[in-house]
Amino acid sequence: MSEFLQFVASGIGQGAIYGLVGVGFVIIYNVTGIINFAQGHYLMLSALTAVSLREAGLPAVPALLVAIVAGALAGVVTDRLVINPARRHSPLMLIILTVGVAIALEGLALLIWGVNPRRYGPFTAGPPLEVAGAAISRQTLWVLGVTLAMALALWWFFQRTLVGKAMQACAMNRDAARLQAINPAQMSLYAFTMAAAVAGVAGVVLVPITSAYYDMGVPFGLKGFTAAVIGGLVSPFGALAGGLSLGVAEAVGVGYVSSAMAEGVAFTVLALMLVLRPEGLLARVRMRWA
Amino acid sequence: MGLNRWGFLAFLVGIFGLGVLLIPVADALPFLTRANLVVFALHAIAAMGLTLVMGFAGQVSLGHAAFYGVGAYATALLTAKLEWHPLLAMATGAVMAAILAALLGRVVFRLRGHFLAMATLAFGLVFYVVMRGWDSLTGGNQGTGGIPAFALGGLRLDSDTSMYLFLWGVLMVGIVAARNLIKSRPGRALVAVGASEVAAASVGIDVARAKMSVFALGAIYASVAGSLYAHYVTYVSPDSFGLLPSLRFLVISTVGGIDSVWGAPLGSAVVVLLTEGTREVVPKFVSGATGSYEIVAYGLALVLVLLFLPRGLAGGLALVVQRANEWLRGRERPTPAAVLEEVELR
Amino acid sequence: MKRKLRFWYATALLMASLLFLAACAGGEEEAPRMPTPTAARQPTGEPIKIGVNIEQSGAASVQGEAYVRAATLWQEKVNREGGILGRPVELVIVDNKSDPTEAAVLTRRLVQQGVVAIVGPGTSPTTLAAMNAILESKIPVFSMGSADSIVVPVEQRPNVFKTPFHASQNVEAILVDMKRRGIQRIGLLTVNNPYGESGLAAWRAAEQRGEVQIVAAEKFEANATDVTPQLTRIMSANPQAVVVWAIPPGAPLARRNAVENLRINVPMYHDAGAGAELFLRLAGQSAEGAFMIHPKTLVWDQIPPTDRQYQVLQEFGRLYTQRYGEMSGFASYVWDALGLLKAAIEKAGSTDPQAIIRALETMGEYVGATGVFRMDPRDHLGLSASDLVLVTIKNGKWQLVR
Amino acid sequence: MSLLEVEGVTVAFGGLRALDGVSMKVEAGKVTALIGPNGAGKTTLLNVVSGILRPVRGQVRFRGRDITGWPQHKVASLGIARTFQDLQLFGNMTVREHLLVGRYRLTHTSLVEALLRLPRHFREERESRKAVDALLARLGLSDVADWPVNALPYGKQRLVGVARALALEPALLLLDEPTAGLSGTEAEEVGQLLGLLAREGLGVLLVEHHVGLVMSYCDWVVVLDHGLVIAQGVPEKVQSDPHVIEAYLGEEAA
Repeated sequence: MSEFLQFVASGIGQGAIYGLVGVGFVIIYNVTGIINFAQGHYLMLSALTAVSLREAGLPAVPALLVAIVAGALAGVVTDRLVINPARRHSPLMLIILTVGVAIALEGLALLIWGVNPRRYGPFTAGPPLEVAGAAISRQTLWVLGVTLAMALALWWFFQRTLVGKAMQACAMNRDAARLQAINPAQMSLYAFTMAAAVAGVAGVVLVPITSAYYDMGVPFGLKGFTAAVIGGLVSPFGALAGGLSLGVAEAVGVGYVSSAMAEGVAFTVLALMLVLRPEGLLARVRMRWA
Repeated sequence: MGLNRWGFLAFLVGIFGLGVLLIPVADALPFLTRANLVVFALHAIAAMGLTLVMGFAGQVSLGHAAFYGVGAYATALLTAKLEWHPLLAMATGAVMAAILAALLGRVVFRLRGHFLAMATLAFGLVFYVVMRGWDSLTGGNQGTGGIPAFALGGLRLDSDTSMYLFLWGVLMVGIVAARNLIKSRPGRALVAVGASEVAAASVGIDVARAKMSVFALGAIYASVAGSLYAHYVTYVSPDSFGLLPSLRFLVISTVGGIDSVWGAPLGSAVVVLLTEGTREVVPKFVSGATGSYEIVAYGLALVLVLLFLPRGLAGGLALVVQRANEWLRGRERPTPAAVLEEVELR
Repeated sequence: MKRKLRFWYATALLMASLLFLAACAGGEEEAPRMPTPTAARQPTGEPIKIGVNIEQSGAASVQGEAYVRAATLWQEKVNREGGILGRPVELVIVDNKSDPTEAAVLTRRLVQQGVVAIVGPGTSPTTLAAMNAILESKIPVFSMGSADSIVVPVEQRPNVFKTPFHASQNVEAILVDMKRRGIQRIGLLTVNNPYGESGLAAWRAAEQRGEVQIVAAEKFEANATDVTPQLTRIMSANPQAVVVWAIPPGAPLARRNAVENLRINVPMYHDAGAGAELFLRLAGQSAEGAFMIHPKTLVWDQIPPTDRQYQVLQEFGRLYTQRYGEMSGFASYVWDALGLLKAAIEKAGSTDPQAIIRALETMGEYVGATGVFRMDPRDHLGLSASDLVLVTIKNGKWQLVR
Repeated sequence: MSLLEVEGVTVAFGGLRALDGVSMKVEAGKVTALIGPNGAGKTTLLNVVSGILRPVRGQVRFRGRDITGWPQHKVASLGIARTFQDLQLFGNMTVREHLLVGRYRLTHTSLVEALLRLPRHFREERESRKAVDALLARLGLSDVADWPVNALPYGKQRLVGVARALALEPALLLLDEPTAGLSGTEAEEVGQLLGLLAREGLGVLLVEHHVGLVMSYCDWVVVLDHGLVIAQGVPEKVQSDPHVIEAYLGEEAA
C-alpha cells in the first residue's frame, strides 16, 4: 500500500508540471486555433534563465520572477514575429511555423547555456514529508502549491477580468468576437504571453526537482500536450487534471508494468485519446473554462 | 499547362544530368562530400512521400520517420538475419509500411487539422519507443547491424558514388510516379480532396479511402528510402527514426514546397547546404562554435521561408521563372498560361 | 499593421545581433590563454590533420563537451611542445549532433579532407553507424563508445580502436568491491538509452556467469524528472546494493531520489559515466557517500607518486582543471586517444595509416590518464579492469577508496 | 415511380427542427424548384438527399431504391450530382481539371494503374478529355478551359460549379442557388440551360431565390417554411397561394 502511495506521490509531482505546460496549450489553442509546438521550450527558457540568475547571485524571488518574465517575452516574440504575420496561413503552416520557433529556441538555448544540465536547490530545505509511508519532497509540495495558485489565478482571470472574458469569447467564436470589437490579434498576443508565462512558472519550480538543460523543451512539451488532450483541450482545469492523471498513470505504470516502456504509456494514451475520444476524457464533465 | 509530356521528359533527363554533375561539384566544394549527396537523395525520396501526403491530400504527418524506420528495420532484420534478397526485403518493408499507414489512416483520418498532426506525432513516438524497447527483435537502443550492401544482379552499391547514382535514379522514378499520379484520375481526386472534401465527395470520391491511399503511398516512399538507408549505413538504431528525423522531413517538405514534386529534392538540397555550409562557415567567425548555430539557422530558415514563401522554394522558383519569362518576352500581360506556370511546375 | 511588423523585426534583429556579439565575446574569453612558449622548437611544415568527430549537441552532448575540451587542450599542448615529428597538429573538430547518419557522413568528409586519423564518434550508435565509413577509410579511428562490439572481433575491425573501458570491465571492477563487502544480491537501475543498455548487458552477462544476482532491474528515461517509482520497485526486492548505470542528469537524479525520498541505506554504485563535477553539482548534499567506479582521473591529485600513471595524471589534471576549473570524468578518453596517436606516429616515423596502426598494435605499454594501454593485434583497447579505482564523495570532494 | 422521392424527412440540430416531416418528389425531365424564406431548410434538404446529413426520421429513395443515410460518395456514384451555394471549387485547379474530376464516377483507373501508366489510364484519359471538351464547348467555357478557376470572374466560377456537376453525367442534378450573384442575363442563360437539360431527360432540383427564373423555367415548385412544406404545385398556382405570400411577407416585415 505504501508502495502504491509512493507511486502516486511521485506521479502527482510530475503530473502537476505536465498540467501547467498543458494549460498553455489549451489557452493558445482555444484563442487562436493553433497547437503551439514551442510550448515546452518556454519552460526550458525560464528554467535556464532562472539558473543563470541564481548563479549570478540574484536572490531567489527576483531571479525567479525575472525568469518567468523572460519566458513570457519569448511568448510575445513568438506571437508578434511569427504567428501574427502568418495569420492568413493555413493551420498546417502555422503548426510547422511553431516547429520552426521551437527548433530556433532550442538552438539559441544551446548557444547561450551549453549542454550541461544545471540546477539550484529546493525552495525550502529539509527532509521529505512522510505521508502514510510515502515520501513527498518539499519541492513537490511547492510544485503542488504553485499549481493550485495558478489554477486559482486562471480562474479569477477568466471569470473576473474583462480581458479574460474577451479571450473566452474569442475562444468560442472568433468572428463573433470580432464583431464585439474584440481584436483577435491582440487576444492572440495575450494568449501566447500567458501560455509562456505559465510554462515559465512550471520551469522555475521544476528545476530543483530535476535540473535544467537545453533540450528539455520537447519532452515536456509532448507530455504537456498529452495532458491537455486528456483534458479535452477545452479547459485549463481539464489540462491540469489531465496532467495529474497522466503523471500518476506513468508512475504507477513504471511501478507495476514495465519501466522500459514507461514513455510508451504516455504516447499510447495520447494516440488512443486522439483517435477514440478527441473530445477528451473530461468532456462529459463540461468543465469549460471554469 | 506547365510542361507537356515530352517537355517534362527532357526536363527530367536534364535533371538527371544535373544530378550526375553534382558529383564533381561536391568534390570541388570543401564542405561537401559524396556522402552528403547520398544523404541528400535519401532524405529527398523519403520527404517526397510526405510532400504527397501534405501537398496533394492536404494532410499532415509528424510521424513520417516511423515509416522510414519500418523500411530500415525490415531490411536490417530480413537481410542481415534471414539473408533475404535486398529487393525482397525492401518490398516487404514497403508493403508493411503501406499496411501500417492504411491502418493508421483508417482511424486517424477521422480527425482533422491539428488533431491529425498530433495523432501521427503520437504514432511516430510510439514506434520509436517500441523500437527501443523490443530488444529481442530490434536490438533495442544498441541497434542492429551487419546489413549487407545493396546488390542486384551484378550491381553492388558499395561506394558513395554508386549509391548516390542509384538513389538519384530512384528519386527520378519517384518524381515520375508522383507526376503520373497527379495527371491521372486518382491523382486529381487527391488534389480535389485536399481542396474541398465535401465537393470531392459530391463527385463520388471516397474521401477517407483517398486519404488512406495517399498516406500509404507516402509511407512506401519513406520505407524504400529507409531500406536503402539501412544498406548504406549497414546499421540501424532507433535514434535515426525518432521525433527529430520526422521534423526534419517536415522541414524538407515545407521549405521545398509541398505543392510541387520538385519540392522535396529542393528542400533536401537546401537542408544539406545549410547544415554543411554553416558548419564550415560559422567557426571561421566564432571560435568554439558548435552545431548550435546551425540549429538556430535551421529553425530560422524554416520560419522565414514559411512566412515569406508559403509555397516553399519550389513555388518561389516557379514565380521567378515566370517573371523571367515575362521579362524576356517583353512585358506582355500575363496570359492564362503564365498564370498557370505559377500554379504548377509539376 | 505593416509598420508594426517592421518594428518587431527590427527589435528581433537587434536582439539577435546583441546575442551574437555576446556569444562572440564569450568565445573570445574562452579563447586560448597560452602561457608564453617556453618550449624550444616551433613546429613547422605541413600540419598533421586529425579529425575529431564528436557529439557536441543532441542526446550525448554532455560527454561531447568534455571530449572537445580535452581535444582543444591537447592540441595547444602538443603544438607548444613542438608538434608531432616537428610538424604542427591541426584538429578538425566537427559536431555530429548525436545523429548516427551525420556521424557516418562526417567520417567520410574528414577522410576526404585528408586527416591521418579520426577520434570519435563518441557513442556506440554513432560509431556503429559510421563503422562502414570507418572500415573503408582504412585510417586509424578511435571511438569513445562503450559497446564491446566496436573493437570486437578485431579481424573485422582492423583499424578501429577505443579508449573507454568496456562496460564489462566496469562491472568487473565493481564486482571486486562487492565481493569484499559480501554483496550478492543487487538492484540495477539503467538509463533507457544505448549507454544504459550496454551496462545492462554487461551485468546480465555477469549474472549468467554466476557472479552476482540481479533481484530487480529497472530502466528510466534520460529526461525523467523523478525515478522514485523505479527505486521503490528495486528496494521492494530487497537488494544488498543498488547499481545505477547512467550519465547526467539521470545519474545524479537517481542518487537524489534515493537519498532524499527513500533514504536508501544500502551502498549505491555508479559507473564512470555518472559524470564527475556534474554529478556533484546536480546531486548536491545527496552525493555524499555514493560510490563510483572510475579511471584515476577523478582523484588525480590523490594518486601516490609511486603509481605508474602519476606523471601523466599530474600533467593532465593540472592542465585540464586550470583551464576549465574542474575535472571531467570523460575528458581523458580523448586525451589518451590523441596521445596514443601521437606516440604511434612518432614510433612509425610517418603518417601512413597502415604504419600508424602497426605502431599502435606493437607499441607495448602506453601510460595514459585513463589507464595503462597495452594494445596488440588481438586487443584494440588494451586496458585492464585493475586500472579502475573505487571513489566516493566526502564533503563534496572525490575521495579515493581503493 | 419518381426519380427522387423524399418521404417524411426530419432533421434536428439540437432542439431545433430544421426539417419536419418533409415529403416531395422530383421527376425525370422536369425542373423542380425549392423555394422559401431564409432558414427554411432548403439547403438542409439538399444535404440530406446528397448524403451530407443523415435524417433522424424519414426516407430518401432514388429510382425506388432507399438511399437514406448513404455516404456522400455512394450517393454521387449513383448519378446524383450537386453544386454548392459557396461553390466549393478546387482552389487552383483548372476548369478542365474540374470537369475531369467530375468524371470520377465514370472512370476506373486505379492508383497503381496511374502510377505505372497502364493502358486503361490512357484509354480513359482519352475518352474523358473528349467528353470534357464537348461539355466545355456546350457551356461556353472552352476559351477559359486552362485557366485556374480562382482566376475566373465570379459568374464563370458559378458556371464551373454547374459544369463539374454535369460532368458526372447525372440523372439527378441538385443546384444550390445557381444564380446567386449573377447578372440578369447570366441568370437567364442558366435558366435556359436548365430547361434544355430537362428536355434531355435530366431531373433537376434547384434551390432558388430568383422568382423570375422560377416562374419561367420551372415545372414544379415546392415551398418550405420553418422546415415544413407549406405549398407545392405548378408555379402559377403557388404564386397565388396565401400561405406562401404570408411566409414571404413575414420575412420582408422582419
